[in-house]
Amino acid sequence: MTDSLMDIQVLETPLSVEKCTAFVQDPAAGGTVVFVGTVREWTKGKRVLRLEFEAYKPMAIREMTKIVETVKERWEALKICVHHRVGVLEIGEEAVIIAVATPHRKAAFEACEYVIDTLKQTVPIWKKEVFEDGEVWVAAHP
Amino acid sequence: MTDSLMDIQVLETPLSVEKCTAFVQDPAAGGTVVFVGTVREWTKGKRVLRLEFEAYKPMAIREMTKIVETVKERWEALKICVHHRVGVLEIGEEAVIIAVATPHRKAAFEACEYVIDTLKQTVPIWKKEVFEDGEVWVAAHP
Amino acid sequence: MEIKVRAFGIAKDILGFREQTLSVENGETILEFKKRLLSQYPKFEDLVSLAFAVNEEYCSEDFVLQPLDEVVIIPPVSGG
Amino acid sequence: MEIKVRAFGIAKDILGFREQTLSVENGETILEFKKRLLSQYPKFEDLVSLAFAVNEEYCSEDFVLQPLDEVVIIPPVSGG
Repeated sequence: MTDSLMDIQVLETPLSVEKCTAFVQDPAAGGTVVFVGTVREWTKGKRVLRLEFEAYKPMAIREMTKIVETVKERWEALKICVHHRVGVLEIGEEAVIIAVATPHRKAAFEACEYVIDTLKQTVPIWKKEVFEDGEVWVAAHP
Repeated sequence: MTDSLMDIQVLETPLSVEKCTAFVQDPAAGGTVVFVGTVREWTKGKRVLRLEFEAYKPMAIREMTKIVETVKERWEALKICVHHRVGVLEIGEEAVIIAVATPHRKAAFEACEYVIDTLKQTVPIWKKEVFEDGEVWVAAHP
Repeated sequence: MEIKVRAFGIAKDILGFREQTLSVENGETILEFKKRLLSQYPKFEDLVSLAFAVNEEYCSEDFVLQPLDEVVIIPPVSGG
Repeated sequence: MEIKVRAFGIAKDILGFREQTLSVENGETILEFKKRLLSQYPKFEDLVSLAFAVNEEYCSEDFVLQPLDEVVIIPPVSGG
């Protein structure tokens, strides 16, 4: 889902902070907030070798678009970019980048945090942590 | 002021979101939040031609270091980068980039917002807006 | 009637398939479908949540399935 | 005694200099220095705030100036 004001993608290739930030640049923007979610090496004391993400892609794009529409209305965001990676990710690689530009900075912080919080709750994407001795679908079990 | 955990600079050259984000990457980071402050084209209905920033550089670095030390303690930030540009800036150029990496994302949002809010209050840097018909030192007068 | 079932994440591992055509009762609701799924694959009981989507939208438990609907089984999401 | 005065931003415009050596009373405080500044350059009254730094640190109004101190005049900051 991409137009001149929003760029929402699920990608199999490495993400770029530069690209996402550049997309949301706007002469009316006073603040841009970017969230970068990377693959952590340790989770609950166990070493993660790599992560595997899968997405129900068309619905993921739809759900992300809903979030972005809410943000545009509620925080008067000028431009928003959400890029989520899928496939196998190594430690330190970017899994998600969210960039939001608003006329005033407070709104950009709130809006960007809303996007990542809501994305984690509603967007059909799944993450499997691969350890030396097994693998776990994150958040599946209590 | 630069060591392996913080990178604080006042620069006369263009800033790089990529560099600031790369600096704070850490295998223990679960979330990185980046604030980018750009030069806005319009302020109170008037068109801005360009901005001029000047800094009392050694003290600016000192004050930014204090802010960063607070952030490291209060939010257990892993790595922090603050780059502030000085000199003449055109519309859309980055004036400041702040990147904060923390183990959990909520802290990164709070810490990054704290840095920009406090920087705007305490760091001796001054911004002059240049219009077609004059110029104004921002925030100088009530 | 027949419906198409797709599964992602741990749901795919529990079912042992990613995509399959299944026979269900005419006019079966999502709730009835879910109950049958849980009794046939008790491991679904252990999950934090279990949602369903039809036509790329989450659907409520009283949603009535139509022939050839594609039902997507959505275990707890964990993107980001 | 002599002190060095540096000014930035609008303070520099009001004073008409960026850096100058000035004579002040021995043992003058920042408050006394500030009062003299305000009476000599009334435009400082119009500013939202006026702070002073010595040795790269903000200093309070009861700070006692020493010979050769560098006093930096800090009008309202507007970085970011």
